[in-house]
Amino acid sequence: MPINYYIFLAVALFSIGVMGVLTRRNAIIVFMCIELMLNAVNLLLVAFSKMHYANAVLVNKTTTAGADAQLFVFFIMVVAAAEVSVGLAIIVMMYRNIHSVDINFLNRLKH
Amino acid sequence: MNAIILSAVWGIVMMYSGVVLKKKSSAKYVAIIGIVMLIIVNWLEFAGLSFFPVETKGMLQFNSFGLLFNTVAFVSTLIYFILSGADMEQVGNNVYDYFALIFFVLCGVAVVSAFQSLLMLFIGIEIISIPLYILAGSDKKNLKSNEASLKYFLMGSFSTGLMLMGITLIYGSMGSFYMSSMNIGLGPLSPVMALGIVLMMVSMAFKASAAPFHFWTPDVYDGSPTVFTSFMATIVKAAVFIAFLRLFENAFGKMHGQWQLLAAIITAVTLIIGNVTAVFQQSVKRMLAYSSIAQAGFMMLAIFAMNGMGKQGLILYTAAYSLATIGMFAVLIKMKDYTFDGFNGLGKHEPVLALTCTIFLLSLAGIPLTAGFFAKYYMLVAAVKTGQMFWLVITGIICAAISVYYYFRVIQSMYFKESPDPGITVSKSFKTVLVATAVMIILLGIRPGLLLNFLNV
Amino acid sequence: MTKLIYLVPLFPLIGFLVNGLGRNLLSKSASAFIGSGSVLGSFIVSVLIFLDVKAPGFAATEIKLFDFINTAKLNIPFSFQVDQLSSLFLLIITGVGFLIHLYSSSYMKDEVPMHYARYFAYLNLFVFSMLLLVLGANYVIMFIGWEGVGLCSYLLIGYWFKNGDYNDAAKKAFVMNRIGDLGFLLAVFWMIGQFGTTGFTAIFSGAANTAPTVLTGITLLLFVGAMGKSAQIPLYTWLPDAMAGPTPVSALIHAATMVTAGIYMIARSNILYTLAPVTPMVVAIIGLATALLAATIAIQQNDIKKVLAYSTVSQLGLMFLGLGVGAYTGAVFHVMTHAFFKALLFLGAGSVIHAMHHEQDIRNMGGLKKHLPVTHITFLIGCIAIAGIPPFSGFFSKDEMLSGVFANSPLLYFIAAFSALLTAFYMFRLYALTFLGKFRGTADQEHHLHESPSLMTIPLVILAVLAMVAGFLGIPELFSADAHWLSKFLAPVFAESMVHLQVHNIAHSTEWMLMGGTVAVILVITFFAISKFSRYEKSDEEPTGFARVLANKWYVDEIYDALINRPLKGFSLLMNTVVERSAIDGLVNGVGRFVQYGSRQLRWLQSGQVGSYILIMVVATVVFFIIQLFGK
Amino acid sequence: MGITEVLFWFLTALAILSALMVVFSKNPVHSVLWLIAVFFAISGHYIILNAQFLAIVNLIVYAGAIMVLFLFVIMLMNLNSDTEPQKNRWMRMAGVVAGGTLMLVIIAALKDTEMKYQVAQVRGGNIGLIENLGMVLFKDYVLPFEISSVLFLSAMVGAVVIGKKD
Amino acid sequence: MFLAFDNFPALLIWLPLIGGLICFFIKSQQAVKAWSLFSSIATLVLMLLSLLYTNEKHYALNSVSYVWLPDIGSSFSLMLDGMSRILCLLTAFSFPIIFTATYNEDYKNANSFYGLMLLTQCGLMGVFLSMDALVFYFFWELALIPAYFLASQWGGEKRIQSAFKFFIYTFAGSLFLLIGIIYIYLQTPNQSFSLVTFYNAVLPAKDQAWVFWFFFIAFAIKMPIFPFHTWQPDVYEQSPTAVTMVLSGIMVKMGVFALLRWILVLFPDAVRQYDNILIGLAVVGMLYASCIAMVQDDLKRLVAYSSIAHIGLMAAAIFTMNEQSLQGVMVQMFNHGINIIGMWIVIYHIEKQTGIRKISQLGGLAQTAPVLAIMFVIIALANIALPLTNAFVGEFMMFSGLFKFNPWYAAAAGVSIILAAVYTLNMVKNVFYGNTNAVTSVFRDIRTHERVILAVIVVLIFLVGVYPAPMFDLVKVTTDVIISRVTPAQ
Repeated sequence: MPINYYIFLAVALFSIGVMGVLTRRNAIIVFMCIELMLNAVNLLLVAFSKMHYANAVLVNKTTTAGADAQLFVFFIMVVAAAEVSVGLAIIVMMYRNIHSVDINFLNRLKH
Repeated sequence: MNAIILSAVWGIVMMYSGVVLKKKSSAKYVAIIGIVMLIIVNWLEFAGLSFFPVETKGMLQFNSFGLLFNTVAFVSTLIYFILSGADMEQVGNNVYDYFALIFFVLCGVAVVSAFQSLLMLFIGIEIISIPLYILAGSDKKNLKSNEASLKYFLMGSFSTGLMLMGITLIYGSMGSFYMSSMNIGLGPLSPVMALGIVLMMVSMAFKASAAPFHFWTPDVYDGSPTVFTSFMATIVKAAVFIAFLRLFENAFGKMHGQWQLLAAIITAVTLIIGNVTAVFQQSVKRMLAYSSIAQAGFMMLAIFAMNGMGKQGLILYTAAYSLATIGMFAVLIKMKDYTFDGFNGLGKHEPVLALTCTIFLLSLAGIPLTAGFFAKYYMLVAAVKTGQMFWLVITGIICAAISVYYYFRVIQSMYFKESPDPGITVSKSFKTVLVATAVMIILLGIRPGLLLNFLNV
Repeated sequence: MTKLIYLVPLFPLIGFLVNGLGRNLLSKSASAFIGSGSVLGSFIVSVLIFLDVKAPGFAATEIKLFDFINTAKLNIPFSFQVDQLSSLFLLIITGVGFLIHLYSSSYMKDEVPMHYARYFAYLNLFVFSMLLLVLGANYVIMFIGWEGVGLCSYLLIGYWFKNGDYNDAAKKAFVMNRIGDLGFLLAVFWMIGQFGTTGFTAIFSGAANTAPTVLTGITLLLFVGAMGKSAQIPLYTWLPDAMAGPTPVSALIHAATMVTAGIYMIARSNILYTLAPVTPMVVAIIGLATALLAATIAIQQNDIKKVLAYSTVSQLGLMFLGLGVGAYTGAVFHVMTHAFFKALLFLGAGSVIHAMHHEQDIRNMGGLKKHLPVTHITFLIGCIAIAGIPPFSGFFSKDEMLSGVFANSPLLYFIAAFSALLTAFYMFRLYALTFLGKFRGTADQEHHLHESPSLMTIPLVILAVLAMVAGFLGIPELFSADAHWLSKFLAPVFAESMVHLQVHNIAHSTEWMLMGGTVAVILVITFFAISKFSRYEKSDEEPTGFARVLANKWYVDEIYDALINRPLKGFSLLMNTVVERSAIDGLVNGVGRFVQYGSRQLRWLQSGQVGSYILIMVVATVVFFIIQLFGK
Repeated sequence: MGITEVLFWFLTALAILSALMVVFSKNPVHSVLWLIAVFFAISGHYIILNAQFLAIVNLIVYAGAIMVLFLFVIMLMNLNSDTEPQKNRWMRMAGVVAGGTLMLVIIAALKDTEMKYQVAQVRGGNIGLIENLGMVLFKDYVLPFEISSVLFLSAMVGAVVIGKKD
Repeated sequence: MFLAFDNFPALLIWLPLIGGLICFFIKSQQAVKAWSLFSSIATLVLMLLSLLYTNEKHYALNSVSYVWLPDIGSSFSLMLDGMSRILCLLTAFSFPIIFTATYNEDYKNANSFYGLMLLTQCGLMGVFLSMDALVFYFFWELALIPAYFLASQWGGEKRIQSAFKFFIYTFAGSLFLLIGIIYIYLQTPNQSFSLVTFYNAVLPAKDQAWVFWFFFIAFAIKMPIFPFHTWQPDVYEQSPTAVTMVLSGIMVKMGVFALLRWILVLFPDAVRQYDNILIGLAVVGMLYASCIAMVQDDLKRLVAYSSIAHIGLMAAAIFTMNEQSLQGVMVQMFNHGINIIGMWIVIYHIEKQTGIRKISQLGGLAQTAPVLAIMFVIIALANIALPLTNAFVGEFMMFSGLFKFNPWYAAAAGVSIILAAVYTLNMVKNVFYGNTNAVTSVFRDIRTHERVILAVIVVLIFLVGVYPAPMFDLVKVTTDVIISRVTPAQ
């Protein structure tokens, strides 16, 4: 597959994630959109990984080029998981206090 | 490596000592022991004695720059613990956990001051960020704290997304995460690489609270419990700048000309927004938040200039800025009223506090004989030395003049306005450490070499 | 003896210091003694020096005391010039000065000791400054004296400092003098630039090799200085106002000495003026205009001192006319005779005022002849002298100047002669109103009329004698060939100029005719004035028509006020309130306010909404992309 | 067009459609479900790219663990479309425009790059296999692996600190 | 650098510094007054002593250079040359005068007041002595900070705002200076801040032009030159008079001094390029300030504006860059300091007793306080440069230089000396002459120590006025150095 396809797909997903972050007020959905952005990144990384592998393997049959990107994806997932645990804890804490997950509801800090 | 491991271990020690030691007030002492050890082992590594011969596979590299910064960060943390450690007990029941989280952050600090691979940068930044989300929200019943935490978290995650996109694009272009393998060529950038660099710059600017990605800063600093604001605004921010510099020097240093304009724009906008907005603030805490943005603008000059002068200056700047801001926050925590008027008459009732505060503020404003002067001096020299974009230097000095306005408002309140005794009680040791900090600032202001001579660049 | 020249100014300086510092300790007689004695000391030294100078074979010498300003490129020594001109002036200053000191010791006796001592301190300081002025061997030292006399004039006019008007008069005198001084100063700078020095000798010897335009500039600027000091148009208005000071002061400063400083200066710089193409004409015309203007004003004045003041202005104008036409000796001669008779007139007026209990309006006087016999006689002598009636001194000096004028331009001569006629008219008007007719004052005043004490009358008598005989120092060629002593005495000073001046000799017959004609007309006018004003009756009628214009001094003060003072003040107020506060400071504060405004506006960006924060971040990122990718 | 292409386009369409639905569904629960669909689509892509390990991990970690967590939280809070807060129209418009511009700019920038003719290898290449990745992970990437434990630890502590009732 | 106790320049800095720091620890008001007076007199004695060691044989005693920041090429080097001698003498002389003149004033927190005063003195000395740009900048700021505190903490009602404006204004200016210094520093071949290296740094004309303006702004604000002067009247009005004396007597000389020490020798081409603008500005400022002074009713503001006019003349004279005016300026810096301090002492005394500074509300003081009146008149006359007073020689030389540069400037500037006479005499008239009123009729004359102080000033006025030659000798070498620098190479 031409790498451009993957780039466009990932960028599209990433932008949709950004759009979601910008248009939604529900903290959980916003957070989910961020996860969507991360997934777009992951996809692109894997695609790049295979691209570089494809280039490298022409020279060296036993190359591990590209493995690093896939491991990076792995780490991203790790971090995402950790972030989710903290993030959801924060959202739940907020919900306990104000019974809402509206990000605009808490608006004391400004100017 | 010493510091990374010890700080992680000591984080765990803190957690468990919470179980063993029931008294809240003991936490501070355990933490102080830890940080002192951290300083020592870091120093030993500086001296060439590494306890853990871990093969990093080129992921980390401990050079004098990073280690010196670690020292600055750890010493600042020590002062922070002594001055404000006890105030953490006010925030909630989990004081041991707070300390543990701070040690984890320090682990992250040590990682980002030594990273050689974008992966380590990413992990390090996340290790720093995640505990901070929690610390920001640690005052659970306080809606402001909640809000700060949520905002910080959402925006932080978003910027992580941007950073990952940047890393991915860079990887796509370069096929590696190692900085050493990117720093090539002077020719025009490929669009992929260019976008990657922009995204890296945006996300680092976000973490460093540089405008226009700074919006979380005032709200989060204002909403978080003041003790943690102090930590976030100083050591963490300094570490982010070190990472910023490290990244752009080692990874993109040879393409300096390609992104210098963007760095200049960010610097200028940060300076203007930080300084100008701080002028109108009514709360000292919020003013300090904006001031941290303003100071970030000056530190950005080092990124913009990207030369030896800027590098040395950044270390000095972080030291000067951290010490002064920690001191300011330590005093601020003791105040009952965070507005400017809350400081009225402090010069009369608490002369030592007022005097040290004055020194901190003078340092922040960059008045000679304080470390802040040389910090700014190095930044300006670095910027002038580039010989380009002189308007940025002019913006810098105009903003430095504006900054005097809001820093001196505090001094005015303390010395020239009257108010009944606010009844602040501070211990002798608090004052002693405060004075010691002030003395350090002045010593650095007379001889910046005391710090910079350790840097063998 | 010339080596001791420094003693001449030193004595009054010591007198000033002792009287000034010890004014609370000294008794009145002690102050008077110190004050007068110091001037007497100077006078004696002056006489000795004069004898030295008069001796044949004397050459002008410069005596250096110390370095005043000594830089690599400019050296101004504090040095004195001893020659014929300065020694003559020394005599006049110390001599007349001494008499006036003597007179003052009686005239001011009503003052409390402290102020009495202050008065003498000022007088001494004045004499000191005046001596510096005439002794200075360069223009800077001359300038020191020049400003010094201005200062003393200021101090003495405002001597009665409680009175606001007197202070205003003092201030006016000082400021007007300062305007002139600026001209003087600029001339000095020009000379420094041109000659690299301010010393007389060097400058005068270099004058011949200097571009005429430069000389014109320098001399005109110097003349501006003279206008201020010697009360010439347009800077003369301070002198009549200066009559606010004690009368002996008027006699000393505003008649005999200080106001002649301008004459001295031009006489001293005669070679510059001779060589400058335009200046002499300017000097002559301004002098003549001043003479005429002041004379017309004097006709309608009723204050005894004001009349004398305008008369002084007028006489000074004549002297400048003389200088302008190159009659340097004549001008200096007139300075000397004028010093005698004008001091005499002022002191006489002082005596009258003294007797009248500080009444100065001549309409309230009359018939004082019998009450004040000595004053009357001496005053009359003064009037005759000033009117130019032979054989009194004024005749000789004035005649010498006027014949010089005639030689230069008959037209100027006739105008000058006209003003000389006016002099006779107003002087005898003054005389008649004061001494003749019947007393028009209050009964109380009449009761107290008395002749002044001898300390006052003795100077009057001495001066009267001098006023009568001084003219014989300068007997014109007409009467006796080679009898002009003064001319011979001063010849070395003006020798250089005489080479350059084309002296037109007038035929003796013409001279006789002019002289005779003038004297005859003067006599007629004198008798007319006496006869008219000895029958004067007091009336409340305000003068009308032209007389009113004259009575109001041609409205010059009002014109100055409207043209200079008020616009300047208005301008300043405008600057203070509008430009300073609103424009400049407003700009400075505006910057501050702009920052504050910016702060208030910028903080709206901080809306508190995560959504908008992220939106801005995204937009900024997009913008950065665009800059990075397409910006170059 | 071979099966790979068909699959590719199908998964692409699915991913984008589902992603849009995540953003635009009113009901949070639906959003979660659509997001899971996205994850499945992405996992499909991984499989096409022969990144088997990641495909599985993606499903387990994301679709399995994380999304279930989300679902729990949403259900715990009893969020549905009625309680869903709505941004005002201008803000939403601005969000869409900004996101769209971002995409356009990136695509405009990247459509004509030097890697235009490069391909990502599909259906082949063995680096995505667990064996190979494991070798690299535990040989070269052991340090980040260890350090990420600190991250987990702090997340754990944090979650406890935040979640625990005082 | 701390061991530099073996020569004059170092001692002149350390003595006030130590004296000032000790002040902070003295609790009793009387003791702190006595101590600060003693300390300042010690400095004066030291300064006078140093005047005995002026020839080249004593070079080592009058210059010092200690390693400070070798990495960035800055050394702590100080030197007492002719010009700095004049100004250090002024500084050393003024402080005892000020302390004595205001000895009866009771300040709240007297120890900080006197401590800050002495710290200001230290900063001023440093500015005048430093031969290293960074050291110079340090002291430049260090003189400002205590002055700011002094002006804000003690003084009139609006003191906080006015002092703050002053501070920000001058600080902003000095930041430009810093950039200028940094720029030149980077052009020096061996990256050094030393003045000598700066002299030798070759700046292209284009750079000179803008770096010059950077330096100029800083100094212009400090002096202040029209139109950067608006902070000054407010600060002078609001500050306690002792502080005003320091500000107007010495601190404004920092700017003048800096023009001579730095601008002329570093940017002769730029000065030559802009001389008409600069001198024009200065002359306009003189006239402008004189006009405004004429309509002031407040004594302090009047003197403030008169000071602006005088400083304008100095600035104009400096930019003519000829020998006469430079020498005039150097001498005049001292004279102006002495005179204006004398003016302030008198005004201080009037305000202290009556609480009034409005000229229109005073009058007749000559009757109740003749000694004060005489002193004041002498000082006022010196202020308008009457011959035989000190200011005359300075102004004479300056005008002479200005005339040499362009007669029209001299003439225009000369108008301001006429205006100076107008407002000064107005002030004298309305304050001292005329009749007394309810307030002024109970005025008491000055006491012995005040008489002595004013007498010292008056004696100095005449001493320098009559025999200024030693002053000119003192500054001769410095002038030659500057002139040789600014004269374009043939």
